[in-house]
Parts: sequence; structure tokens; C-alpha cells
Amino acid sequence: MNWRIFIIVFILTFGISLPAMMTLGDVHLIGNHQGYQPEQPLPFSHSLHAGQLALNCQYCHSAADESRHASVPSLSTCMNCHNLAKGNTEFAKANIAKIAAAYEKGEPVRWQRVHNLPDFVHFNHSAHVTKGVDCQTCHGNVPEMGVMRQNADLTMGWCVNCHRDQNTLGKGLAAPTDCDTCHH
Amino acid sequence: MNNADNIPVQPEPTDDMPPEVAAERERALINRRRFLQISGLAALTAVAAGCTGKPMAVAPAVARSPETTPGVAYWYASTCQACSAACGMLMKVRDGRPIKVEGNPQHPMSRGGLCVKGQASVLGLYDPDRLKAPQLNGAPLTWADLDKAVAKAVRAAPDKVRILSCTQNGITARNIVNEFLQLAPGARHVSYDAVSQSAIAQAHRLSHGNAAVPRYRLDKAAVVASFGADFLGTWISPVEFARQWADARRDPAHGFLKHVQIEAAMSLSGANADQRIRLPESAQGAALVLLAKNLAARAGINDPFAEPPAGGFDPADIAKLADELWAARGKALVLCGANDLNRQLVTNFINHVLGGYGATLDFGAASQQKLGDDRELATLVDDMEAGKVSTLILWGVNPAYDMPDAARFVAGLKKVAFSVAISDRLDETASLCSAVAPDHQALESWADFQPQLGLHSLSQPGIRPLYRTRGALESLLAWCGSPRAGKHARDVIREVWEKQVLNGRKWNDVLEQGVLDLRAEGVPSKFDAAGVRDAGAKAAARAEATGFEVITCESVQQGDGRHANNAWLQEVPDPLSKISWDNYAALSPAALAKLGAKNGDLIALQAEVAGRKVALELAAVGQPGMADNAVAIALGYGRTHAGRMAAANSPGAVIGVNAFALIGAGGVVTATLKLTGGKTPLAQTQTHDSQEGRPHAMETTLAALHHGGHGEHAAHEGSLWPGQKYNGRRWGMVIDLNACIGCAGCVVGCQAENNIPVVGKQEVGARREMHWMRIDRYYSDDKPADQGAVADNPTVNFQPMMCQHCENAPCETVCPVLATTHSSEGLNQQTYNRCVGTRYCANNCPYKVRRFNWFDYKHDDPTLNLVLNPDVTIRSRGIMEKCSMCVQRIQEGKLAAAREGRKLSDREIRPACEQSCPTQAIVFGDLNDKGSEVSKLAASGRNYVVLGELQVKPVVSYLSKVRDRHEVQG
Amino acid sequence: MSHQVYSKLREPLVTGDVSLHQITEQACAPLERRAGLTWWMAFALALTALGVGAAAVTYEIATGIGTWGLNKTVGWAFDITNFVFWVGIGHAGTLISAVLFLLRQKWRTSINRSAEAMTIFAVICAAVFPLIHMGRPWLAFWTAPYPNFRGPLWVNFRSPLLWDVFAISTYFTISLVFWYIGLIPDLASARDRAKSKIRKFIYSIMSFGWNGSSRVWSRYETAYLLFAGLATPLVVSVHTIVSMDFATSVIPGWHTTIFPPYFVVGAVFSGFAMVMTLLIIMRKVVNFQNFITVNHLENMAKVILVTGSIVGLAYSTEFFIAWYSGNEYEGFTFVNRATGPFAWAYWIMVSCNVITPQLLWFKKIRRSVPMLFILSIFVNIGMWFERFVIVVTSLHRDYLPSSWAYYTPTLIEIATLVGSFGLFFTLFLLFCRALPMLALGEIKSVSKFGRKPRHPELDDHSKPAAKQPGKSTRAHQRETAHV
Amino acid sequence: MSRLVIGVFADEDHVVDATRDCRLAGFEIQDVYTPYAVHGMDEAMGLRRSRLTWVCFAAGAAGCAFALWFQYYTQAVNWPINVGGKDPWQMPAYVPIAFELTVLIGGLTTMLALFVRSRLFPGKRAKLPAPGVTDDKFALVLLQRDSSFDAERARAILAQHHVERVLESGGLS
Repeated sequence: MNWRIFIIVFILTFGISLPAMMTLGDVHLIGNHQGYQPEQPLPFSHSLHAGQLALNCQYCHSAADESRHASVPSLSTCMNCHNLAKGNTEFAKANIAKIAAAYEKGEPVRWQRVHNLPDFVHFNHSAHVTKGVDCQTCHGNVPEMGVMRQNADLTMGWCVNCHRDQNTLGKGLAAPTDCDTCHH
Repeated sequence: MNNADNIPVQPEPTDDMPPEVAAERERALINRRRFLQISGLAALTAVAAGCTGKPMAVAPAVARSPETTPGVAYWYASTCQACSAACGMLMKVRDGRPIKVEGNPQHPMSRGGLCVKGQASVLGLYDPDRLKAPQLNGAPLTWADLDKAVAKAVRAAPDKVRILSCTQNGITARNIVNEFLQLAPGARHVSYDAVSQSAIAQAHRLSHGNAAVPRYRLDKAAVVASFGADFLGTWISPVEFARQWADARRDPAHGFLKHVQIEAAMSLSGANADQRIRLPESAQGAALVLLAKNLAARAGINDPFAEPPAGGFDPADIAKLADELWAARGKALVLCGANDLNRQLVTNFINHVLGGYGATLDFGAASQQKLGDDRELATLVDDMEAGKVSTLILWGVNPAYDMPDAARFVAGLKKVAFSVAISDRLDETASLCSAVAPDHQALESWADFQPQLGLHSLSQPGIRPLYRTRGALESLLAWCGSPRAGKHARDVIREVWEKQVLNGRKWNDVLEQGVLDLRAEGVPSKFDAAGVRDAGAKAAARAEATGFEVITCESVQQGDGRHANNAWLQEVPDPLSKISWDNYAALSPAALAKLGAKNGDLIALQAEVAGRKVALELAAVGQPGMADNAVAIALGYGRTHAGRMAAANSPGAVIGVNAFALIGAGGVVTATLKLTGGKTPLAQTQTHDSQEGRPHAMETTLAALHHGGHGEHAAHEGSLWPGQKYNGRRWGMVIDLNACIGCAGCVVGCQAENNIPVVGKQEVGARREMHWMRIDRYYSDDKPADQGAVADNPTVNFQPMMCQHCENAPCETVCPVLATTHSSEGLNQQTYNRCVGTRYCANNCPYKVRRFNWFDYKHDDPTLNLVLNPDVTIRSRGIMEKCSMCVQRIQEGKLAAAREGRKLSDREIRPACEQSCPTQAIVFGDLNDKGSEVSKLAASGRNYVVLGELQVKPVVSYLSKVRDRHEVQG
Repeated sequence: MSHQVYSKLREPLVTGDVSLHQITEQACAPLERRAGLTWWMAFALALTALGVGAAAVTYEIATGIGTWGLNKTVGWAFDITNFVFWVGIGHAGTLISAVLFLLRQKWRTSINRSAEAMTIFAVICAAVFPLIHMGRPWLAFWTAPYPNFRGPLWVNFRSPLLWDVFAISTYFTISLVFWYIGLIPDLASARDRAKSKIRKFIYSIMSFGWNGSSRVWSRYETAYLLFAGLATPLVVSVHTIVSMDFATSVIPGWHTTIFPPYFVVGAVFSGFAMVMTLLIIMRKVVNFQNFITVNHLENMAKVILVTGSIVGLAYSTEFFIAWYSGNEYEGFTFVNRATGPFAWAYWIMVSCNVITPQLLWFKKIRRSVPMLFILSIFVNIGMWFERFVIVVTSLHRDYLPSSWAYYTPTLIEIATLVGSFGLFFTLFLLFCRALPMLALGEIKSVSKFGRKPRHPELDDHSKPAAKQPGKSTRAHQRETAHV
Repeated sequence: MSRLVIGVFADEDHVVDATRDCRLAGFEIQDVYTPYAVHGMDEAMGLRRSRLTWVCFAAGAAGCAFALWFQYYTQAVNWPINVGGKDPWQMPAYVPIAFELTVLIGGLTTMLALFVRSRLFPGKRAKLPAPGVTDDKFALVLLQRDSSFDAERARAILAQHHVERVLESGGLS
């Protein structure tokens, strides 16, 4: 065996692979699901509602300014409009009819949750909405999303760096970087 | 996190479905319970789910009702039903389920406090051993069928119907009972308290012509002497008394309530008294009579009493007490805890001489908290035996367990043709009854209470009933054939209230407050001394005592035993012995040594009580402060039919022994004790009693305080490091040891708020209890007590101890992974998800307040999990945890202020311990705000930090306890 | 011959008249012959102990730390006691190889290999404990400061536990390197005499192509000296840092400035005792009496006597300072050690560590192999108890009397301790079979030490130097180098 | 084409003296193969002092500097966290790890330098001049580059120092 080959193998093994495995493994461990885009039970389109129709986010996600949850709207919220708006296309008509039928029967729609955080993270929507953080800051360009997708990686570093920037870059929101802000 | 957060549950309960659709309802219930399981489990599964990224479904409500915003907590006023005191209570309802109960600050009696039992009662709601459907002869059936059966029995012989209920003082409850008695002519209602105080009312019937328990007003007293009445712990209305007691002693510069306790067994009141006179039960009558004689002499009135026999006490003590009481006449109060007519009559005489009636004792708002009448109960049992009762309705009582002569009751019950128990479980009594009508749990029910005349308190539900249960009021209406039958209890109560007390006030306003105060004050009364002389003679008489005098008492944590299946209450240690999960025979250390026993040795106790032979076997425990010839046993244990917790989670086992049989009929019960040679393990959270002369729980005397001294609080300054600056808020806490009575309400309040697991007897015995907060209890043998040898009657000091949030926290420095660090607001943060569990921090904590998850403490009961607080992470095994100063509440408070665009006000944020404290001993706030309450207290002369010389700079500080007692001699 | 004067102080380091080849033969013999019954029995015993320990650790990791007898007051007991014990054991190896090397103590040559091996294995045993004592050992890698996506959240460099991580891993790495570099020439010897192909293949890979080149020997010697130089402060630093786990805390009985030297000396003490235990067994079992002579044992006994006395001094200093400081907590802790609930452990410690080594003042005892064996076992026990006393009795009664508690180990903990001995002896027995137990190169270099020359033609040292250039210088060098 | 003359000795004193004499006689010494580090051989072969010492020093210093910088960066710059009320830059606490990394990096670098400089690596085939040089033989290898090499004289010097046998070889294998 040539000793040069040996050194190359050695460096590859210990110098690069191990650190790389550790760092990448870390990302994987905390559950990075950036780009997660589950199929929903109904083909609801944010690009139609929030984009073309320009509905305010909080019209549907009404708890965002008072609760830790933004809340997924109840069927009655859908029916506020869809009592009248029955759809223009066959596709739309069929799906809006499904909503109406579920509403009549009193059966909730089981949406697939897109943004999941571990249980030990106590994120609070109202804290961010109250301070005037745009929904898009974290959720991305929702008005252009047909099917909802996880925009940010939602890692702790992503949270912390934004919080930190508020203080250092003079954005002035005085976002805390204490551990107990989220972990308690 | 909570994948069920978006499913609404209406906290506003709707009517029960008609019985005809019971089957359909059952299905609905299953769905509902399924949801509840999901929401409860979500907190647990989310850890795994969050990491593995398994899909999670969100099922939002079809139509959302008001007050159902997911993730937002709503508070509802109600009344605590954990004992008969009926304190005001607030329920925290989050996502459709009550997760915490707290004292209602608006309630004029309890004023925001709640005792340990009250704090724990929320767990009772989710008790998995509750009865889930009505039963007839052991088989479940529909409510309609049950109603038919009961109504038939009532109609068959209305005059042979008896209702045996616990104290029912609500105007609606009385209204319904009265209607029942009218519709069933000849029927009778008997009130029954497991731990009876009926002698007080009887004595007042004789002495004042008013068969009532007066309202005792410590807030108007300057001196209180209590003969065996544990008014801070268990007696009649302890939360109310404790607050009054603490308020009257809080600021020694402005008056100080002197408290003398005369007792045989160490009680919470005795532990907190300025002076504790250790006196056997058998000598207390004589002491009372001597006190009465002394006072009569000072008052210059004719003394009806003969000279009492001497012995057991020092007459000089009594004379001194008489001086103190007499000097404070009009502001003096003497209490007697014995359920003994004679002693109560002498007490009445004393209070009369002291001018207490109308001032410190008041009939205007007489207590309605103990309405039980021993004589009527005796008549009922006689009637049952004689076959004069054909239908017995048992309402909230368990006489087969807690009547002294339970065997006789059970025998009588067998002669009753039809018995129905309104009970929440198949307890000792209900399991013997023909039918069981499961009652709503307190947090599911509509009810009203009147703990004191004119003080009306409402109970409203915080959740729809979990099971097929029905409120007792509705059941009674259905069974007597009332025209109001089938009406919802809420409407019945509202009608009664509109008619009787609302007087134009808005129902919703009263409901929101939870309480309506219409009490009268300062009602004069006439004293009739006729029977006193005779009573004095009987009270002072002493039988030739052989063996040990038996004292049966309620424990602070178990009371009369109705919460035996509540794991939080089993786990919280007794304030004095620090033993949990058991009762035991408390003996003075001298008596224990004489028996040749050690803690945990089994002894056989044999006694003859009112003609019954009683034999018990239980562990002996040395309890300093006990009279040498006395043995004290806590009631409320030995429940055979309470559920899995009372059976220590292993079928067939029973926690403790039932001591109700030892309750006599007024006189002193004596027993012989013998070592059996056996041993039983004790779960004790503190095994070293002495403070070893170390200045931890500090104490000073009133005299020293007036002379400007307050103990040695050395200042500890100087550091090698410049230290960190806290420019914004700096949270801190001050605990007033002068107000703390050691009741452990905070311990359970903290447990409820912070999802602290219950670990069970074995683990507590291994010194692994998980309580973030503990109450250290020290017996001081370095200060001479006022009577007796030093260790026999020690000074007791309590000290709530939890994370001190040291600025220079030793735990933080040693954590290798930064799992515990300091926040910018001065809190010591524990980040569970970062912790790898080296336990170095716990070792390096000088206060030993960190708790380690030795195992995965299972949260696997889906019903019990509903009580979990979604704002606090469930800790898995291998993780360190500790007091966070309820940081979730701090975050919530800060956020609420930010949302509303205002400044956070002082004491707006209250950690669970502060909130729950009946005596308001704990104050939390911003130490950087000089105007805050906590800053003021921190600047007090009595303020000190524990282990200040370590320079760890705790932000929790203490105010030393003040006792009005003699200076240390020698 | 008679005119040749050899100092009495310079007794031969290798007894018996052995040639270089015989040294190779004898040292390699255990590797090449079939294992005897004794070895198999010992191995079976060690493996059983290891199995018991592995089962206990598996159960503990699967169930929780609660399977141990710890409680909220005593958060460390057997785990950290064992850790410090094994780290201490691990000190003698490096001390013998590095410090004695720097001090030119040639007698170390026949024991340094096995002492170094012992170090490696003891450190492995020690490293197991910080790992398994964690509540969540699967997250142990969080103690490494690697880049991450948490902000990034690093580690706490102020924590003595983190210092431990660095110290132990550095110590292990450097010891391993030191040991392995020492092994390379001997592996080459084993390779070149190997008969079977597999043996030859394995030793070929492991010996890095060593051929005895003097140019390499020259660098090798420099590197070896450097390693010795690095390892010497390292060995002191490691136990210093281990002692800082306690010394930097605030717990009375832990918070003591005497700890670093006290721990280091204690480690040397216990390490030498363990080396002695092992060597006495080994010289018997593999017939190494020629190489590991009674002189070696006596030398070690002297070290044990000195360090044992220093340890005794440290014990009394602690008491003195506890009294002299006037600190009530400190004072109580030491009174409690001697008279409290754990007094039994304290007095075991004192009698084993302070009293027994004093017997070594007697030369007869120092040169009696059975007595030394018994004594070394006593010291091992005593030093284990010293760590137990420090860890447990300080914790069980610290500041607030309300938290005072007792500690009782569970079977799981005892099994884990047994398992650590199993691991140690399993590794050691495998080492005996697989690698040269004697540092061949070094023994050969001293085989002439304190002995008359082997070759008759070299007898006459008095002959003129001119006839055999360099001869007299060589002979002179050899005699003076070791003064 | 260079050839090797290999003298095999049985005693270290002989080989040292032979080496010195050969060197002084102008022979180019390819190497001396010995079973252990023979005292005085460096001098006899005229070897320079190894520079590994400097490698070790430089690497150790670099390790120390890295450790101090890294601790400073992570604790005081990248994310200063309040730990126990102490300053972010708290030199005494960083000393132990700085020391450990000094030793670790110094040691590992020295090891690597030794292996690299001496061309030692796992699996390398050993090139022995004569059997027994890892046991009890000492081989002095003289390099014969051209015809100016006086083989007779070499053999004479070797013989003078009690050489056991003399081999000639085209190269080590």
C-alpha cells in the first residue's frame, strides 16, 4: 500500500466524513421538514383565497392574535362565504358541495397539519402577530401556494437567528433569546 | 402541538339528553371521550411525532362557539367542594377541560386561597375509578329506569323515607330537600358529617338558645387560645381562618395576634402557635375549667365551677393565659376542638366572660359548614335497625366507611328495603346499596352553597359531564315527583336564587363573581349559664386512665378520606411527619422509646370504644410534640372501595388503616399498644428533623423585633467577578415565614400547574418525590420550649423550599451542555430537551431543589392525562427538572400586557404557589421595580436569604418568622 | 573478572542469564503457545463478570437511572465512584511509562507495557461510567462542541464535566498512541517470528512496516521522549481535572483546594497497587519472574508507601482545615464522615489506605510477594472506598438538613461495578494473549544492565582503546548513563 | 546501479563501533537495523537531531491557541449566554481545555509527523536487510553506489568488529 493513498483515506474518513455526518445527523435529528407539503382532504387553495381574493389571513386563522395557535378555521367560517359562493367550475362545485355536506352532517374535516413543532417548543402566534411580524416572514409566500407547504426549516437556529437580528440589526422588536421563551 | 386543539368543547354545558336517547348519547360520549383521549395524549405523543414527522391531523370544529378559542384559557368562578368549608374557587378551562383550580380572590371567606385538598380536586374530575353510569342491583341501566325504581320506593311508603346527606347548606339544596319532604310526608332528612362538630351547635343551643356554630373571627381577635382545635389545618374553615390568622400577624408593627395552642397531638395550629402547651386530652377539660375560673375571678363574676383536679398541666400557664386573654377581652377568642358538649359549654362560658360574642364570635353569619347532628344520626340508625326505614337515600355520604360504628350502620342498611346512594363511585356504602345514582363531580355540576349565613356561593361546571352522571339536585327532584323534575339544575338554582337572594341583581353578574355576600355582622346574643356548672364538673372529671389516650384527627391532606383515590393528595407528605401514602400511630419519641419501637415498627392497638372492641395494626412513628400518654391516628385512610390509588395501585392493597372506629362519644378513648414485631416501610420525604443550629428557617421574637433586632442577617457582599447586569425586569420572590403555616397547598398547586408526576409510595420512600416545591419542617431543639423538655415539645419551623433562582447559580456552571442557564430576567432556566441527565446540577445545588426523572413516569391513563397543562412540557426520563417560577405564566402575563398594549402591573403574574397560598405568604414580582411589593418586602428588616454566605445570590428571600414568646433563656 | 566492580545498587534488571533471542522467545511465548487452563478459567470468569455488567447496564439504560439506589440528595454514588476509581487506576501506567522514563528509571522497562495496557483498559472502564450515568446516554454526543443548527448552541466550557470529557479523551488518545508506538517494534518482532500466515498478516498490518532502521529509531526515540514529556503533565492534569469535578463545586467536602494534589497522589497510590496486583498474578501465570523481579515489586512497594503516607497526610489536612476554617458546614461534613451513617466506609478507607501501607516500612514485607499481593488488594479496596466516601458522604448530608438522606446501592449498581472489573480483566487477558506483554526493545536494551558482559571477547575492558576503537567509550557510557 | 553490503552482528557494541569506523572510513551508511534503539548509534551514524521536537512544540502551541480562541468565540462572541452569573470571557475556566488540546494536538501531530517522516503506516511491507534484526541481530548496511566502493576494506572493517556474516544485496525487499 502506498502511504499517500493511506493518508488520503485517513483524511477522508476522519477529517471530513465524521464531522459531516455529525452535523448532517443533527439536522435530521431535530426534524427538518422544510418543504413538507402533505396532501389535504380537500383541494383548498391558498393562492385562490389569500392570493386572488386577497382575503386577510386572520379572517380564517382568527386565533392568531390571541392564542398560541393560529387555528384552522371551522366549517362555519367556510360557509360564511360558501353559502353563496357555490363555485364556477365543476371541480369547485363538487368540492364546495363536500364542505356544505360536511357542515350539514356536523362532521369536521380532518386537515393534515403542515407545520409541526416538537412538544417541547412552545411557539406562540399571538406574540408574533402582536408585534407586527408578517405571516409571510415564516410561512413564505402563501398567496402563491396552491397547496400549503412548509416554507422555513423551523430549526431552532432559524428561530434564534431571527430573534437575534431583531436586537442586533436594530429592527427593535426586542425579541428575547432566553431559553425559557420557548422551552418550559 | 396539540393536534386536538382545534376541536371545540363547549364549556357552557348543555342539558342532559333525554333518557330515551341514552344509547345515542352513549355513542356521543364515546366520541367525546375519544377526543379527550386524543387531546390528552397529544402532549405526550408530540415529542415523538415532532421528531419523526409523522403526519398529524387537525380537525377543527364544525362551528365554533364563543369562549372556545383553541389554546386560550378561560376562567370560571365556582365553589370548591373538596370539604364542607365551601371556599371560593376559579376553574381554568383550556380547550374544553378544566386543568387547574385556584382560590377565588373575590370570595370574602377564602379570599383567593385554597387548601391542599381543594388544589387537588381537579384531579378528582378525571378519576378513572368514578362510576360511569347508574346502577340498580349491580347492573347498569338508564336514568329513566332508575328514576322509576326510586320513585316507586318513595311512593310506596313516604313516611319511611330518610335522606342521609352530608352538610347541605345551599338554598337550592334546602329548597329541594324541603320540597321532597313535603311531597313525601313523614320523610326525614338527616345531616351527617364524618368528622362531626355537632357538640358546638348543641352547646350554643343550651347556652345561647341558638343551635348554630358561630362565625369565628380571628380577624377581630388579639389573642386566640385553642384547645385542640386545629383551625389552621382542618377545623371547620381552615382556609378562612388561616388567612385571618396570617393577616393579623403579618405586620408586627401594627398589632400581632397572639396564638396559644393547648393540645395533645401535634397539629398544624400547634406547630405555628406562639406558645404550645402540651396537654393530654384527658386534662384539657380540667384546664378549660381552671381557665374559666381564672377569668371569672378577673371579671369579678360568680364562679359556677368547682376546683378542677390538678395534674397534667401547670396552673401557672393557665393563669398566664387567663391574664393575656383578659387583657385582650373583647378581642379574645377561645376555641375548643373537642366534639364534647361539656367542654364546649365551658368554652362558651369563657368566650362569654371575655366578651367575645358579637365580636370574635358572631351568630349573624353563623357557620353552616358542619350541620351534622349526631343525635339525629343515632335516631336514624335506631330506626333502621327497628325496620322503620324502607327507603334510604344516601347523598354524598359514606357511613359504611366513616361512621364510628359502621358495622351497626351496615347491619341497619340490610334491613332497609331500598337504598340508593348518590355517589361518585362504588364506595364502601354505595356498594351495599340497592341502587347507585352517580353524581356529577364538583367540576361538572351546578350547585349552590351557603358556608355562612348570608354568604351564597355558586358552583358551575367547567366541562360537560364525562360520563352518564346526573347532579344530585336533579335526582332528588326526579325521585320525589316534583313538578320541577327534568329541569336542568342550573335553571332550578337560578329560579330559587331569583326568588330568595338575587333581589334584582343580575344572575350573570353573580355567576361571574361566583359568590354573593349578604352576611350580617355583630349580632348580639344572650348567654344562659344554667347548664354550665354541671358541664364544668363533667368536663373536669377524669377517669382513671390506663394505656394510651387515642386522638383521631383529620390530616391536612386526606381530611375525612373522601379523596383517598386522589394521587396528588396521597403523595403530598403530611406537613408535620412528612410521611405520605400512609397513616400511622403517632407517639411521642419518649413513648416510642418506652415501647422499644422504632419508626415503622408495627404495633397492635386495642381499644374499647363505646362498647365496641377495636383492634388495629399500624406503624408507629415518633412525633415530637405528642403528649406522652397519647397516640394520634389520622382519619381518612384504610379506604377499601375508593379506587386504584387508595389501593396503592395494586388490587387488594389498602393504604393505611381506617381509624374512624376509634372515635368515641365525647369522652377520652384509651387503648393498649403492643409491638407485633413486624415492620412496614414508610415513605418519608424528610428524615432529619433538626436544623442543627443552622440559620435556615429563621425565627425571632416579637420583643426582639420591637427592639430593632431580627436575628443575625449578615450581609454577604463582594465578588471576584463583575457579574451580570439585569437591565429590564429581574424576577424575585419573598416568602414570609411568619405567614407560612406549612399547609402544603402550594406544593399541590405547583404539582397541578407543572404536570409534576406522582411517583408512588416506594419511590417517595426512596427519597425520589418529584415535587418542585417542598416545605421543610424543622423541630428546633436549640430553643427551650415553654413547657416540658426540649425535644418533647419542640418549636416547629416551616420553610417552603424550591429553586432559589440564584444569580450566581452553581447548577448552571456545572452543566456541560448548557441545559440550565440564566435568563435575561434573572430566572434560572431548565431546558428539558437539552438535558442529558448528568445530575451534576442537582449535586451542586446547595438547596437540593432539583428533581430528576429516575424513570419514565407514565402518563398512560388517557382520562387522567386530561388534567395536564398544555403549556408545560412533559418531562421524559433521564431529565432534570425544577421550579421554573411558573415561567409559562410569566410568558402568558407578559404577552397579555403586550397584546393589550399596556404595562405589566405588579403582582399581575402569580406563580402557582403564590396564587394558591391561603395565607398569602408568597409574593412574586420585579425586583428592579422599586415600587413593587416584592421589592418592598426584600428591603424589610426581616428579610434574609438562605445560605447567603455562599454568594450564590438567590432571588428568593425569606422574612423570618415572628413569635410572641419569651426570649431564649440562658 | 574479579576486578570488575559492579555497584550493589545496580542489581540486574533482568535476572537469569538470558540472551537477546531468549528474551524474544520468552516474551513472545504467551502469544504463540496455546492458552493454558488457567488462562481459560480466568477468561471465562472475566467474561462472566463482563456479561453480568453488560446485562445490568442494558437494564439500566432501558429502564432508567432509577434502577440505581440514587435519590434527590445523593445524585452520584457508585457511578462516579467507579469512574474516579478507574481513572485513578489508569494513572500508574502512564506514570510508569512516562514519568519514570523521564527520570531514567530503567527498572520500568519490564513493567511499562502491561502498566500502559492497564491504563488503556482502566480508562475504557472509567469512560463507561460518565456515559452510562447520564439520564439520556444516547445524547452523550451533545457534550461535543460541534457545529449545529440550534443557533448554534455550543457547550458550556465552564463545566468541569466538559473538562473531563476533554481530559479523559485526550488522556485516552495520548495513552493509546504512547502505548501503540511502544508496541510497534515488538509487533515487528512478533511478525518476523510468526509461523502462521494469519498471524503474520495481522502483525504485518499492525507493525506499520517496522524494520528496525536506526534512522527511524532515532526519530522514534525523540517522539517517545516527546510523548513522555506530554504524558507527564497530562497524567497530572487528568486527575486534577477529575478532582475539579468536586473541588469547583459548592458542596462541603467537595469544595476543597487540596483535591488536585490529593487526587493525583491517590491515583498514583491506587494505580501502583493495581499494577502490583496484576503483575504478581502475571509473573506467576506466564512465568515472567525473570523480568518482573522482586526488585521491581519492592520499588513499587516503596512508591506505594510514599504515596500512601501522602494520602494519609491529605486526610488529616482535610480535617485540620475543616476545623481551622471555622466553617460550620465544612466542619460538620468531616465529623459526619468519621462518625455519621457512613462512618463504616470512612474507617474502611482509613484502615486500608493509611494503616496497611505503613507495613511496607519493613523490608521483609516489601520483598514478600504474598504479603505484597494482599496489601495491594487492600489498597485497591481502600482507594475505591476513598472515592465512595468523597462522593457519597459529602452529598448525603450537605447544607439543608431537610434534604439529608441515606444511600443504599442496588444489585444493579453492584453488578455494574463487577462488570467493570470483568471488562478490565477481559481486555487484559486478551492483551496477554495477543500482544507482547514485555517491551522487548526496551528490555533488550537493558539486558546487560548490572551484569557482566555475555561475550567472553568483551571481558577485558582494560585493554587499550586503540585496539578496539570506541569500545571503551561504549562501555563507559553504559555504566554512566544510569547514574 | 547501487548495491548493498550488509554486515550482520550479534552484539550492539560491535555494530556501533563498526558503524563508526565505516563512517569514518568514508563508507556511505545506508542504515543500521537493530532490534532496539542502540545507545550511541546516532553519534556513530552521524545523524542530526530529529526536528520532531519543533513539530510537537508548534502543534501544541497551535492547539492551545485554537482552544483559547474557540472557547472565546463560542462563549463570548457567537452566543454569549449567562451561565451562573459569570462573565462570558472567564479565562481560568478555559485553562483546562486549552491545556488538554495543547497536549492532544501536539501529541497527535507528533505521531503523524513521525509516521509520515518515517513512512510508517498500517499494512506497509517491512523491508529487512537480514533475518533477525527484529530479534537479536544488528545489521549494518553500507551503500555501494559505484565502483569506488572498496568492498575489501569494508569487509575488513566489519570483520574487525566481529561481524557474524556479510551479505550482498541489490536492495532491500
